[in-house]
Amino acid sequence: MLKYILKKLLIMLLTLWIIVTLTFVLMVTVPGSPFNSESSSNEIVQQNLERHYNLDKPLPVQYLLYLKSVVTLDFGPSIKQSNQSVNDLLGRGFPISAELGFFTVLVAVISGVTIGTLAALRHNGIIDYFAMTVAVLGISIPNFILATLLIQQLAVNWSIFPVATWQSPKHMVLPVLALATGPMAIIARLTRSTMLEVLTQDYIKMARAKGLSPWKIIVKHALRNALMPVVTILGTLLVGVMTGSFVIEQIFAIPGMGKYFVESINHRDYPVIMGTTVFYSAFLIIMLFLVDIAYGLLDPRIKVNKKEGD
Amino acid sequence: MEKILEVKDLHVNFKTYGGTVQAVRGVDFHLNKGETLAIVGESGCGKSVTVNAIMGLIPNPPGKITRGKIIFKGRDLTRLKEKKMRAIRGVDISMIFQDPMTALNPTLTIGTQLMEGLKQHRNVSDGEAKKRALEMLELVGIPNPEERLKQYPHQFSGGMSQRIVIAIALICEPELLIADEPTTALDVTIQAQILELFERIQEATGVSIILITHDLGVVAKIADRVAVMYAGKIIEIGSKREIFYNSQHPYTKGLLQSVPRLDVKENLQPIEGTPPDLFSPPTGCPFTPRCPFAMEVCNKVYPASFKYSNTHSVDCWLQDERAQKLLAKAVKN
Amino acid sequence: MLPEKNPRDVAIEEIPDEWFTWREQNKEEQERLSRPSLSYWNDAWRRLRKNYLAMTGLVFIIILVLMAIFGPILSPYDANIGVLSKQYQPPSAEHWFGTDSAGRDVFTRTWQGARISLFVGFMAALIDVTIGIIWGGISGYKGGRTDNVMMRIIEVLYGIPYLLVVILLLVVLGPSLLTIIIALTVTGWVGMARIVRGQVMQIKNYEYILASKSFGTKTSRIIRKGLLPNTMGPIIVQMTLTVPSAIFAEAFLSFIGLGISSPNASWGVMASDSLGAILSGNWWTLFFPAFFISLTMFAFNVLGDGLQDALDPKLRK
Amino acid sequence: MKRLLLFLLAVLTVFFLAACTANEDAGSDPEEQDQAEASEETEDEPAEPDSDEKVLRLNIGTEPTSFDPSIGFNAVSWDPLNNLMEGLTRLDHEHQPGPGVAEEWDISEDGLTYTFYLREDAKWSNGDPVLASDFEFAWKYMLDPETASPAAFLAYYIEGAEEYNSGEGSPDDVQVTALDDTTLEVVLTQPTGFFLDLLTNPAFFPINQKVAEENPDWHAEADTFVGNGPFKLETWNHDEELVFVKNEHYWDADVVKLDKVHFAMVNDTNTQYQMFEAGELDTASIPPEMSDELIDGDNVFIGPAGGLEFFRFNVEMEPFHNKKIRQAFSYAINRDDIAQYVVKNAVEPAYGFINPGYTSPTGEDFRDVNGEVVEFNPERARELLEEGMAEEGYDELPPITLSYNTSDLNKAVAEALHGMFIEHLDVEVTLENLEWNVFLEAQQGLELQFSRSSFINDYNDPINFLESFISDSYMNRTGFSSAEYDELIQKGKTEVDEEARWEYMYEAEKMLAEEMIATPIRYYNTVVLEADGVEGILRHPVGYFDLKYADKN
Amino acid sequence: MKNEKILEIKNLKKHFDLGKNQLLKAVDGVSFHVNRGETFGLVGESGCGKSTIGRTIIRLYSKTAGEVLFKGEEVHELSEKELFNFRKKVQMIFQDPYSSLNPRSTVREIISEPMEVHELYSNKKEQNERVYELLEEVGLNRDHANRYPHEFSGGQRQRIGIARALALEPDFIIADEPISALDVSVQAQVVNLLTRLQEEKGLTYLFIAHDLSMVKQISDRIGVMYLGNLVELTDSDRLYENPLHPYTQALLSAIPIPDPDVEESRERIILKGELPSPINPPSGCVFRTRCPFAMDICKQEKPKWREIEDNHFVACHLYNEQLEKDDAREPVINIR
Repeated sequence: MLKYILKKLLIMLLTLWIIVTLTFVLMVTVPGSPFNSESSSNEIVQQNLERHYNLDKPLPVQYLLYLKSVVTLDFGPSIKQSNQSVNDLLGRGFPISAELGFFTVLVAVISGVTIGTLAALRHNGIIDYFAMTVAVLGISIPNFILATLLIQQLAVNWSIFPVATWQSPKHMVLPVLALATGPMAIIARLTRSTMLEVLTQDYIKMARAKGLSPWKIIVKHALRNALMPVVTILGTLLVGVMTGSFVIEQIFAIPGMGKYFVESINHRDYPVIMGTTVFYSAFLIIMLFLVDIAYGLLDPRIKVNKKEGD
Repeated sequence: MEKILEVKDLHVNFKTYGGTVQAVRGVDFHLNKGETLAIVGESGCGKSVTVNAIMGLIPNPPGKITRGKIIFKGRDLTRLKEKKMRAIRGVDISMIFQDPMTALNPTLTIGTQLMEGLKQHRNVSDGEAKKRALEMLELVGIPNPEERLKQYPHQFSGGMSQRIVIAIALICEPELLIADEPTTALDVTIQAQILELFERIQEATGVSIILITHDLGVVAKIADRVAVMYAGKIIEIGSKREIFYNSQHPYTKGLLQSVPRLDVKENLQPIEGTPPDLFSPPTGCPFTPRCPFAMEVCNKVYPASFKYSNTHSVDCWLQDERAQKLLAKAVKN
Repeated sequence: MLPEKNPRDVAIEEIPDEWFTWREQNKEEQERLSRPSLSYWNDAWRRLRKNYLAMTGLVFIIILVLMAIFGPILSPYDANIGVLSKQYQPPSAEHWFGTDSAGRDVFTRTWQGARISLFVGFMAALIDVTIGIIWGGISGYKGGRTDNVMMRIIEVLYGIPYLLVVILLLVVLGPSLLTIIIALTVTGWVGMARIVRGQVMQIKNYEYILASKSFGTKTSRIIRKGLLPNTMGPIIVQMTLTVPSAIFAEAFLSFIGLGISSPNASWGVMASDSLGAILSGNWWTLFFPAFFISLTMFAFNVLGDGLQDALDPKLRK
Repeated sequence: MKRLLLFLLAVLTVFFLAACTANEDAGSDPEEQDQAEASEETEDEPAEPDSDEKVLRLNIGTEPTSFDPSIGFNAVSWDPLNNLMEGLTRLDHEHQPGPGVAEEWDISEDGLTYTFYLREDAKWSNGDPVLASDFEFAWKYMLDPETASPAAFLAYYIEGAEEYNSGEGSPDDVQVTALDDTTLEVVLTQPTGFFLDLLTNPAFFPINQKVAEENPDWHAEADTFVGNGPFKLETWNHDEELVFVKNEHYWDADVVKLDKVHFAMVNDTNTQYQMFEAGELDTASIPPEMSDELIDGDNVFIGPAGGLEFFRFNVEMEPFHNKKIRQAFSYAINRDDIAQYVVKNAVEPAYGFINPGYTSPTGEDFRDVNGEVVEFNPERARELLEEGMAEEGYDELPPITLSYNTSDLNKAVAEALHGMFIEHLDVEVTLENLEWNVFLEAQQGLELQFSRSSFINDYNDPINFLESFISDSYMNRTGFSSAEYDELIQKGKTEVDEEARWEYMYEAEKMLAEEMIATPIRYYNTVVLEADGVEGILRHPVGYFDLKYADKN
Repeated sequence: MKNEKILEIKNLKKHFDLGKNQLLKAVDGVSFHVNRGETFGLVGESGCGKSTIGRTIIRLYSKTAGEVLFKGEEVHELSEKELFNFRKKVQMIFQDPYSSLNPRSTVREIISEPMEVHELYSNKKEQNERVYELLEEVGLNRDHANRYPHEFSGGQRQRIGIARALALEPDFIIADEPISALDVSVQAQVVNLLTRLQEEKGLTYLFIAHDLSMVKQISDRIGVMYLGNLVELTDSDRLYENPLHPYTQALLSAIPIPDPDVEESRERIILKGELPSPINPPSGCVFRTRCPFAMDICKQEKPKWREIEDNHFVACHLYNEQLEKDDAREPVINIR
């Protein structure tokens, strides 16, 4: 187990390093400078700025400095918002994005699993058709359209929820809903198909042969096994949710990390781009890793050192 | 002798992509208290479907019991509500499956799986349940039961798993145990262990057993009576000796002759051809195309059931007087 | 020996005596195959055809593709040129889908957009499949150390948040049809490679592959005849899911301003440009592109589901 | 099949529901509201007892870059800063520089020396008096090359400023001197008529020297921020919200009616409008698609914004090195259509470079005097193109790329132009959108052939714009270089006789149009939806919005 | 003729490296030979390595140690070309009739594949004729050629597999559990077919199976395997009449005989415990953990492969003459 974790950890670091380097390479190749402002023409000022942000150094040095900032987790000040450090931005934005992500995944998993299970239990029945219609619908509508629709209907026309911003639980409903619909649909479909498969397994038959109630069979025997594949996609799902939140955060004016990422790219705010990218990737990679471990813990059959594909 | 179970004219259909499969097409038999009835037949002949129907475990859809009665202790199981049926499953009738490795839920400890049936049906405390579970494990011959309770199925070998499955089936002391090919997935040396266990258990508990198998050796060893199934029907049923030494149906005879014996070296006489598929079962005797004694009538009308003795009956036109004459003539020539 | 009972309605006595004559044993009858002969693809197609939902999806896809090809030709208008004074006209006989903010014909533009969106989708899927099959095939077939190294690379790529890279790449390369496709496939093939590898690993141990090997078949023939045809099922299913997700991702990129360059527009660009229609009531400007994105997603997803069922070897009996 | 029908039904319902309801609401709102708005209400009736606080909820789109007056060089920072702080002068209701912290001032005869007399009761929000030395400190801080202030160039009119900022001079040589606590003397390099205007820019706001020396990051958070304006900063949830409260230490605090101002940071046009509709914001901008329905409503504020959208030709690149071809393109642009159908929101099409609103010494508007210097004339355009092509010997025009910085509106304008060039010139231009920073760098590097530009006036004088096209200007970006033009501008800056100076400027604009260095599209304006009861928000054509007199009932 | 050794295996070892320092000793030192024209049966329970031997002989796996001599030539040292020719002479029949036929190919394609690989026929027509001939030879008809494997029953598929194996007219066929997946009534069909073909074509079979009763019916000689080792080898009749190794004895006794009277009168040795893992096999004699007669020496020393009587080999310390002399043959009660 320990060896496995170490190995995974190594891969994680490698992935991270590649992302870090890739980001750096992309950044230096990207056209445009962070200091371009229509009015500043002064060479000295320009130079001062570049010196301040170490942009006057040769590229390898910049790269090393950048690696150092990654290792020390100190990305320095933002160029655009000069009195804010990247760490400040991350410290503010991440908890909000994480909150949004967490609720989204929570809603998506709970509703997705419920819908998927119901559909599987009423295979080819009305509930199944209805649930799967909802599911296909969920993955069919781009979330930026859904978000705007939700605001118009539920916030503007019916005044049930506030339009935007991130203040109270009530504010969270619409963005979470907009963001969770897609993942929910995916989970519902996945749960349904694995559930259908699990339900044909011998141990389910065995449980029925014991005279257990359907409820017990579903909850105790079927669900847990049916959820295994759901667990495996949780990592990827989270990645999807977090990146999907770029759009949702903009529409709902949520001050999360996604917003910083998109804005920093537009502004060529190097420290912020690198900071957000590295932090983002690190977070997601760690989540993938944790999902991996969780899966190993959940399924007693999987000794985590088991060779893949054997 | 007390009849514990009676199956009458059972029909089961399955709807599939290709059409409707008539998996069981009118099966009659009964089971006496304390005896072991073996149902033998080739794969796809409907023997598993029959016992699943008894357990009320036919998945619906696609399967459906279209006709017939299953009378267990005076009640027709086919008419019972699911809830009532649940009270019978695991308590009065238990079942053992072919592959012990898939019959156990991989994510639950065997302790949980052992005790849950008991907890469901009997009002017992956790301590009592555990005590009973330990007893059962000991009964089926699992060493270190205390430790084993906490382990997961993948930590057990096939033979051990099958013992656990047996323990689970017996924990509520059922009157009827249905064993669906319980040793097919096991090696012979392990099979021998399990068969011995069956004998011991029957002796200890007096449970009636329906044993499904295709291994005539196993039948010879532990069955009291034998039912031979072919294409969704029981074509011959009788006591073990009647079937092995005085079989009347050409299929049964063929089967016995095609099986190699360890103790004698002889030429095997296979049954030629392939069993019919049950999408469109023939109207006549399904064995007709493969039967060396087929007559025109066989292809046209399904044979009547002839009672050969009190315990022995057979579905074959050869039993008809007219066929007997024909046979006699053939022998003369 | 009296019959106990007669299961048939025919009484034994009624059966004519002449039926009691020997019947010739027939080899043909013994080896009779009652099923019709069908190849795997025939069989899958037959099963797919019975799945009305999937067939509807397929029909929609065909219609969409046909309309993408012929739609713009059907219309007298140019997709990119409009008459400003005729902006925001609701659907009418003249403009079937109305006109947009620049007075362009939404019908023409929708099908012009279909070309782009579908092209992005199909190209992304095609590239994914190509790289995926090669990478996954080699990794799975070779096994051992090669597989190990190739899988580690995949694992590393898998960890890279895909949209992050896509966005960075697009910013660097500048949005164009080509770069969008490159960006979408740069890590997109990983999923396909994994599937192919899994399939190949499984199938290469099947006895028919061993059989081929045992009589000296060359590796290339084994891969071509033995492995690939048998991995196609899941690959096709995966493809049907890649196409819509690429179209979706392109729409997403359009929203954050990284769509293809103006005045050309994909559905995604059209939809994100017209989001204000939800407020203003010029519903047709948003509805048509959004509807066709959704329809495409729907069609491919149900077709994918249907294919999954139809191509699943487990269901073959 | 059942599933499919359900699906289609659901999609259709959702869309139609949304679309229809949106339509109704949007269409009917303005009409319903107009009667309700009675301006008298505000004066007569005291504030209702249950709403004893007057809270205005505004949206500034994004997080201000910085509240350090020297650093926050953009509108998002200026708008809030203008209400948190005050410079020596402040724009009044007539958009003219009036007294701010300076109660009065003297200007020397030669127009070079300004002496400002600060009011005694000018206080910082922490109670400290605002001292002349705070201004000296602030300005020298801005000019310090280490500060790297993007606004520093604005102060180059001050003697010694440019040298210090370029790293060649010393702070002591900058001619800003606090003579005593309330007197500040500034010496300019040349007479600058608009210097008082210039001082209203937040870059010239004072900094509380005591606070700033103690904590260089005083401006970063609400609890350390010290201002001297009508409001003080109560909370600053970065990227989320700003809350201002009335500053009781402000010298003119009696005039300030609002108790609180909330600034949301919503960057999505649709969302902020939806928030306005839902009553979560008191003002909003109009999404372009809604313009036709909303623009005539009574709750819409429309005012000039002192700016121009135009397109630059790169005279160093084919085919725009040819004047006639440049002119042809300009003649092919239907500016009326762009204003009416593309940009909407009641913008004025631009037939000149200088927006209306500059009053000449003779009392006339600059625009009226100089008339329309460009026009839409498709026939003329075609002729000119043919002539130009003949001159260059083209059979076919070299490929032309029109570049713009990424934005929905810019894209819409570019698409409209694309259509017009096809229609009137039969030329298909390629459109290219670039990220702002990339765009700017490319434009400055003369890498773009035909590119969008905008100009927002920094101060109230036509020379501000015209100056852009002198040979070595950082703002030129066309490759255009003309000694004649340079001379005109030089005279337009230094001529002491105002009437003569204006003549030079008229001349310069005509020359720009004749040479067709750039072609104007439209003038900027400000269009804001205001909720019932919101009034008194001061929006200057050039400058930053002022909540000092704002009120909400 | 009968005693010509067509195949000779000497001390063959095949170990699989599972990584992480785990070695699966699937075959661990096995020696036997097969005479031309005979049927050699190889039996043992699942996981004993019998299939691995088959696959190693035909070089689907490369050997770890030992020799595989086919007609005197070391198979694992053949050049590419020689190997190609060798593969023409040795064919395999596989266990699972469902997975041993490519589901995407027609029966014709399946049977003709080896012919195409070895370019036996220049034109399609001849090749097709040969396919029909083979189909008829295994009791199917030519109409079946255009059908797909999934349309056939298990027994029919296995016959297609046999037809494929016959396509190259081999001398030697390795039948790897050809009947264990089939129904009882069908098993005999396939076995009879194999016997008939052997008689007609003079084939040599290596018949691998776990079902001793069937192996005994058709084999001339039988080798019994346990956990990667051959424990006993002799004529099939002698194996039943006089099994020497305790494992063989237990195995024979565990197989139920389809005759109630015989069954009732039989005495039975029931082995305790389960098969140990081949990854970490017991030291010494691999059977000692379940052997009712295990002795101290069994733990320490691997028993030698010895010919106890003519043509009767066994690997067991019970038959160690050295020990017999030392009077150490006293069985120790197995505690497990």
